[in-house]
Amino acid sequence: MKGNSRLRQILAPGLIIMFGLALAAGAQTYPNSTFQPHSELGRYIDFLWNRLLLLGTIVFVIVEGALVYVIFRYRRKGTETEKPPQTHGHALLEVTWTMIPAFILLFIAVPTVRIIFKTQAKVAAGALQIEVIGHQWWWEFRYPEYKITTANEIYLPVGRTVNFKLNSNDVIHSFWAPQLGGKRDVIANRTNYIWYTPDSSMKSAVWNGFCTEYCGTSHAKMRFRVFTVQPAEFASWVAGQQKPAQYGATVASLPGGQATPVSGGEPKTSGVGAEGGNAPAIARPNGTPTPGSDTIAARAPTTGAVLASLPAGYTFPRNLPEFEYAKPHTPVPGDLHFTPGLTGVAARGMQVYSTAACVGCHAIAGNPSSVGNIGPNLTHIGSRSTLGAGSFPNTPAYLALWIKNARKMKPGIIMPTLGLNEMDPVQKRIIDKASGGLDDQQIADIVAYLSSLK
Amino acid sequence: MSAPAAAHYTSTGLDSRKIAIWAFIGSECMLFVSLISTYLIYKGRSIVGPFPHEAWTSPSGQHFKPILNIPVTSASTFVLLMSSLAMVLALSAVQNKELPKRTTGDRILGSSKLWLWMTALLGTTFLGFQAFEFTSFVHEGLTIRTNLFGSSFFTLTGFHGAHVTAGVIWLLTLLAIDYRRGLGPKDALNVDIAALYWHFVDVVWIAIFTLVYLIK
Amino acid sequence: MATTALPTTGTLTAAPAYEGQSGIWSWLTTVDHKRIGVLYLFTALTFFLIGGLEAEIIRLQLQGPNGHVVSAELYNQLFTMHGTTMIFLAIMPLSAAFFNFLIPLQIGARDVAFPRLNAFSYWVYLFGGIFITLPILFNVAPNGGWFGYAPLSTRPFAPGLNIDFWVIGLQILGVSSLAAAFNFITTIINLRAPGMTLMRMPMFTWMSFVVQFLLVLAFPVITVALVFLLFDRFFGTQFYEIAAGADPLLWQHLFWIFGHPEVYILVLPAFGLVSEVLPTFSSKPLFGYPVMVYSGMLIGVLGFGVWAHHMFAVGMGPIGDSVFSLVTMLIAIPTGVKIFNWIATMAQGQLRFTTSMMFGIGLIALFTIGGISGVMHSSPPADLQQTDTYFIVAHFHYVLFGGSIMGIFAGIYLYFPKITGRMLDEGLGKIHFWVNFVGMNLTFFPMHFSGMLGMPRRIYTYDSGQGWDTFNMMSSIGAYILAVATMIFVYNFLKSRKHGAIAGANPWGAGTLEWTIPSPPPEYNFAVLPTVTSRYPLWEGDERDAESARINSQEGKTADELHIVLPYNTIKPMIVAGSMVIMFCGLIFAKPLIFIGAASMVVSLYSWLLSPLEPEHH
Amino acid sequence: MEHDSTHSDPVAVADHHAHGDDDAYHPGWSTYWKVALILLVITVVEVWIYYIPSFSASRAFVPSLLAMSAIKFGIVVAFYMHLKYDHKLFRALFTGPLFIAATTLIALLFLFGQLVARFGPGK
Ligand code: HEA
Ligand code: HEA
Ligand code: HEC
Ligand code: CUA
Ligand SMILES: [Cu+2]
Repeated sequence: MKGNSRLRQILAPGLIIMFGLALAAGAQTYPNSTFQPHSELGRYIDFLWNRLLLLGTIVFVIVEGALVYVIFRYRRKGTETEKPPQTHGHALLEVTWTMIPAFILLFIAVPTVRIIFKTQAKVAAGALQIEVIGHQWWWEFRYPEYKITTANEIYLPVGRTVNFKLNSNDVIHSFWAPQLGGKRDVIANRTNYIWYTPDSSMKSAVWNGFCTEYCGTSHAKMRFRVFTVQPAEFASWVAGQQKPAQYGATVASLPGGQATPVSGGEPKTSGVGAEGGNAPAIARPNGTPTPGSDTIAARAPTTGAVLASLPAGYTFPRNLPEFEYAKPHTPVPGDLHFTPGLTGVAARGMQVYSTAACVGCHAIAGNPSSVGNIGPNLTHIGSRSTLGAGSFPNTPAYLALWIKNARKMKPGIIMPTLGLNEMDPVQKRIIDKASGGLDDQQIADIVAYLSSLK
Repeated sequence: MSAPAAAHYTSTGLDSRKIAIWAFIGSECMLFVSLISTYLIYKGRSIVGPFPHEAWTSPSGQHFKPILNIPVTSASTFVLLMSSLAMVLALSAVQNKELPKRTTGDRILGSSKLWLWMTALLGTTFLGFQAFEFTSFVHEGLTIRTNLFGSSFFTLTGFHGAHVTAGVIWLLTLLAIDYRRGLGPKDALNVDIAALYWHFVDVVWIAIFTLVYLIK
Repeated sequence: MATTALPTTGTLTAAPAYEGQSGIWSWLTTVDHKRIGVLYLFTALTFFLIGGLEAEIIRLQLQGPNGHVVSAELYNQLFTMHGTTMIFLAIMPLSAAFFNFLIPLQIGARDVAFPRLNAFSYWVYLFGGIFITLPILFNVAPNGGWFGYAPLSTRPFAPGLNIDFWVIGLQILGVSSLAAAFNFITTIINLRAPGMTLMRMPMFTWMSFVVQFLLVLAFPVITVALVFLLFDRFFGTQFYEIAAGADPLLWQHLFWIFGHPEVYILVLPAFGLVSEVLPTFSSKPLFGYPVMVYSGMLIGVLGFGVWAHHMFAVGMGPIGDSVFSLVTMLIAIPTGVKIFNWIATMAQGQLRFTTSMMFGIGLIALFTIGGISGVMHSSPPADLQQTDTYFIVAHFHYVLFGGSIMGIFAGIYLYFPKITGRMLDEGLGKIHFWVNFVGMNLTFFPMHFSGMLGMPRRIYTYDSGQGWDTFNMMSSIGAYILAVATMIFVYNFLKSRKHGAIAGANPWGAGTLEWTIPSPPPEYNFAVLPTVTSRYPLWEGDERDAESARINSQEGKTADELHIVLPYNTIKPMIVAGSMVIMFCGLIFAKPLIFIGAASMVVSLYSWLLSPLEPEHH
Repeated sequence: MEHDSTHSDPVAVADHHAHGDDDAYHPGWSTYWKVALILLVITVVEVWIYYIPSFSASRAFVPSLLAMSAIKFGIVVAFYMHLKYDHKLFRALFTGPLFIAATTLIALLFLFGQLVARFGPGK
């Protein structure tokens, strides 16, 4: 029959294309896949998912199978002489196909309810408490136990249950690190919790996190990173974070070459004082844990950490190839440039920073003039791997551009455009000296200062 | 038994308008339930006073009484309930317009104009009470912007008041027709529909009076 | 091609469309349910194209990582308007087009119960639709997502005009839907022809009936939620003001109490249409009619008890989560019954694969996929990984596109001949179906993967290396294919309207009442009110059915000749609608407009209500 | 199977009883004033118990208020809106939505913790 051959003609290539594309997709890795749980919550969900998928597939096969069978079996041949049987219904059949789905649903409903109660039970004592505060469009993380405030990056010791206490100061956000567990909304005037335990068998790793409730212009760029590390590493990190900001007599050089990562391309960092490249004066964790030039011994956290081997100030190594996915690749607008060849001096940068608008919004423990609480805490900004809530790598090149014109790099944010003669895309005006515009040299100094805050 | 071409056949023998008004009333149930739910949900959640049933002293030392005035509202509730009585009498007067009126009582009970006026007047009195209530609340420091209680209270009772206002206008329209050409049994359905609406607004008030005013 | 092979009954002359009823003025003043239905159809299809265009730009932006076709601000307006347009301006009114055109024909009535109110509904819809759509040309379109969560939609977080347009626009559209719903409830209860008992009503009318109740009960709730938002934004109330201690979940609950019934409002008319299509092209009555009726009602009632399944991540607590989860799962049962009964309707039949039938079968095949993913969301712990990802986007496009749109296309192909008197081109129709079918699956199936692989929804950009690139590319290619499919349809539609083959009264050999009258039907629909003795008067009826069918399929006589009283045409409903929209515009543009609009509305409303509907009966 | 009128059709069956709406039975003055009196009395009782401190603080206060207002609600609907005498269709049109509305109200109060203490996950 005509319709039939056309069906094959069109369906077959379609299927082949789909299959081919699916294969092509298989070549990639899936760093945010929900199918590889790394916590007990994740595994509960995975268990439910597997069951849902199995039962769903069975229903799918039955329904579509029956449909296809009927389509082919009862096509009109054109030779029929009389009307088909005018059946109006069949009580038994109808009861059957009411009961079977009900029965199937039972197999979903029962574990569902059990897991709901299990995963929403009171969290076990001794869990690591982390307060998550959502802001448009970045994350504030506090460890009340250790009196640490940080932003956009969380360190978790593997094997220890973590209980996130979620709150928002503005609109609704949602907290989600797909490989670790489900999401939970972050709502003003309402405290939510979600807890899970990163598998203790895991080696240290980094996971992407996302804001999954639409929260305005830069919702897409409200990301975060979770570092699940060994307890000793965690303890070291905590010790480092607990210290007030320290900057030595460091100098950041932003030498020649085009400092601007151009639009559409990978950032051209060659020649820029980036990624520890040729900015030796800024001690950067160059792929390995950096012991840091610390003089003050931090008090170590107590929870079973083996501190002996690690000095304070551990940060997760950057640039490990297997964690490429955690490194942002967002291009910067092509019309944002930075004067090449500048060298920043941290001490000078501290001065500039402390008299510029920055201090109204940002806090740096150890810098008495910097106590703002509108933007992320910058006390240890140098130890973070990203900028702008996971939007850009935290390298001097990006940091300089960020300070110069953050609003161009991340639409709609509160942090104003600060570069002299830059166009503020929100206020739609050019920033001049009078409104606090910073020239590139000043910015380079600030970059040196901030980068040194490990 | 096919119906004649011109007649307006209906399947139930009922008037379409009456079906529509009942569907409308069903819909209004959801409207008012949403408003009432909001009021109840926000009960006790305002950060600053004044509050409905509790006194409150502001951080600056100003003192606020519990704001709801039960005696006044009881009076206005009474007025609204009586307006419903007037309304049924108005309807029955219209329905029985053609019946002979022998006694003064019959004539009074049979006067649609009287009862329509009475209903509209009682409705207006209710609105007057509400206006009084609103203004005195504002004087005592509670506006629609003050707190969650103010927002949900004024919106809920304001919506109800708007319904009463619409009802009064409707009644006045009926009265105008009554004066122009007299309302008779032919018009009973029109009056009936207005009456259903009016009583519904009344029952909503019964719920509001208990849920908002009396329960603490 | 295939058309010629179809059995046709009735005379093969095209009845002149609406004699003496041409010209713009006649369209502005019409109160004829059929013409209003046609207005709805054209307007809603236009909005469908606009919503589709917005989707195409979305897909262009997401085609690869770090796309920069549009800015973040514009992207957010695009997906908000895409969702809002598709739901409120395309699918609901497309359903309304069928309510208008079909319900009176299916129950054997001359018009709806309140013809002028019906015109009013349409004009409010048109003006409201324009009101909410135009701002995107000025980059001030609503940008809060189609469910406009507070507090993001409140003044402190959305200071611009964007959300003002949304709040007011939806408020206006709500008036239209409510007015129409009262009208159709009354029509279906009260204007059924003699013998057209409830249990003989065609399934489309039945499902529409259920939908009208959903509308009547769901819209007041969103009205209230929107009033709060409106008051917050304009008059300083604090319903969603977090600084005043407001609970952001209030909006969510109110919205979804409306929002979930709304999704059944979107799909049940399509279910109804398919329930007309399948019997017609299987030459068999609908299988299990009573169960189909009850399951429709059950879906409607249960639909009011599941709203919080959109809120499994908000921290409702285990009891709330469990209850809403279980009720949600229950809905799968009556829906499954429908699916199985449709398949059983086809079984043992003589299936004719017309375009309409293909879309109908497409609905069964695709909606099932969406339904199954729906059940996957209904398990709250599992949903914690799914919610607000592209997995959800996949679900709702399978139910909305695979359900509502497929059903509506099935309906358009089935009823186009009745509406216009001419056939759509079946050849083009089948191409449309297949391109559509392939495009649809290529667009939305990969979204299951991108979602479960961690891609959040409503993001205007994403980074490379996240494992989403390929799936997004597939989706975008699929979307372009869909655009091609849609253009084929538009071409077919416009061409066939003037040049299609003449249809005749019953080109498909269908069994219900609307096929007993000429195509397009005369103004008065039925020369004599039919007497109905069965569910399929043309298939199963006795001589009484046959007799009224015989009389009604005659044509040529005017209403006057038949002494049928028809309502006067009137411009007043349109003026009332226009005044109302002007009144609302006043809130945004200039306060005096509020009073001008209100005054004009009251005056025109009185003038409408006090003028007679139709000539006195003789 | 179910081809003819053996199938119950509440609306159509009722055709035989109702002869147009104007004839629907309406109670008269004697009922009306009694209803008004009851309404009045209940309202007085409601306000009265509000002012008895011991009662208004007791557990019985809220339920009794709810019961009384439900009675008032019911009799206005039954008598003044003559739902008691009217076509059962109207009863369905009213009670159906009322049921959904009431359920929604209760569910919402429950969800917002206004009826029972909320169970929260975590701490
Ligand atoms: C036409 C519209 C439509 C329809 C019909 C449905 C139908 C269903 N929906 Fe869907 N839904 C939407 C439109 C629709 N939905 C939209 C638009 C959203 C997103 C809103 C937004 O966030 O923007 C959404 C979101 C949504 C969510 C929230 C997800 C989230 O945001 O986290 C949930 C959760 O439970 C859900 C569930 C269901 C279920 C269980 C059904 C059921 O009714 C499906 C029942 C059908 C079947 C199951 C298939 C047939 C049955 C059988 C063959 C029987 C045997 C089957 C089994 C035993 C499984 N839907
Ligand atoms: C019935 C409803 C419906 C329909 C039919 C569609 C149809 C489509 N939808 Fe969408 N969609 C929604 C309802 C619907 N959608 C909703 C409710 C949302 C949620 C919004 C929110 O989050 O708030 C959503 C969100 C949504 C997203 C997620 C956006 C995000 O989260 O960031 C995407 C992404 O791909 C998408 C894509 C598409 C595509 C490609 C189509 C295609 O089917 C479209 C096919 C194209 C056409 C039909 C038209 C083509 C026409 C032309 C090219 C010619 C134009 C010419 C003229 C105008 C003259 N939709
Ligand atoms: C008006 C407030 C404001 C001012 C002034 C301001 N910032 Fe910010 N800053 C913010 C906000 C808000 C963010 C978070 C933006 C985002 O990611 O969405 C931010 C982010 C940052 C970040 C990235 C932090 C991270 O972890 O991602 C750095 C670095 C930064 N600001 C440095 C500065 C410097 C240096 C100055 C002054 C020269 C400054 N800011 C001035 C508000 C401000
Ligand atoms: Cu925060 Cu999205
Ligand atoms: Cu839903």
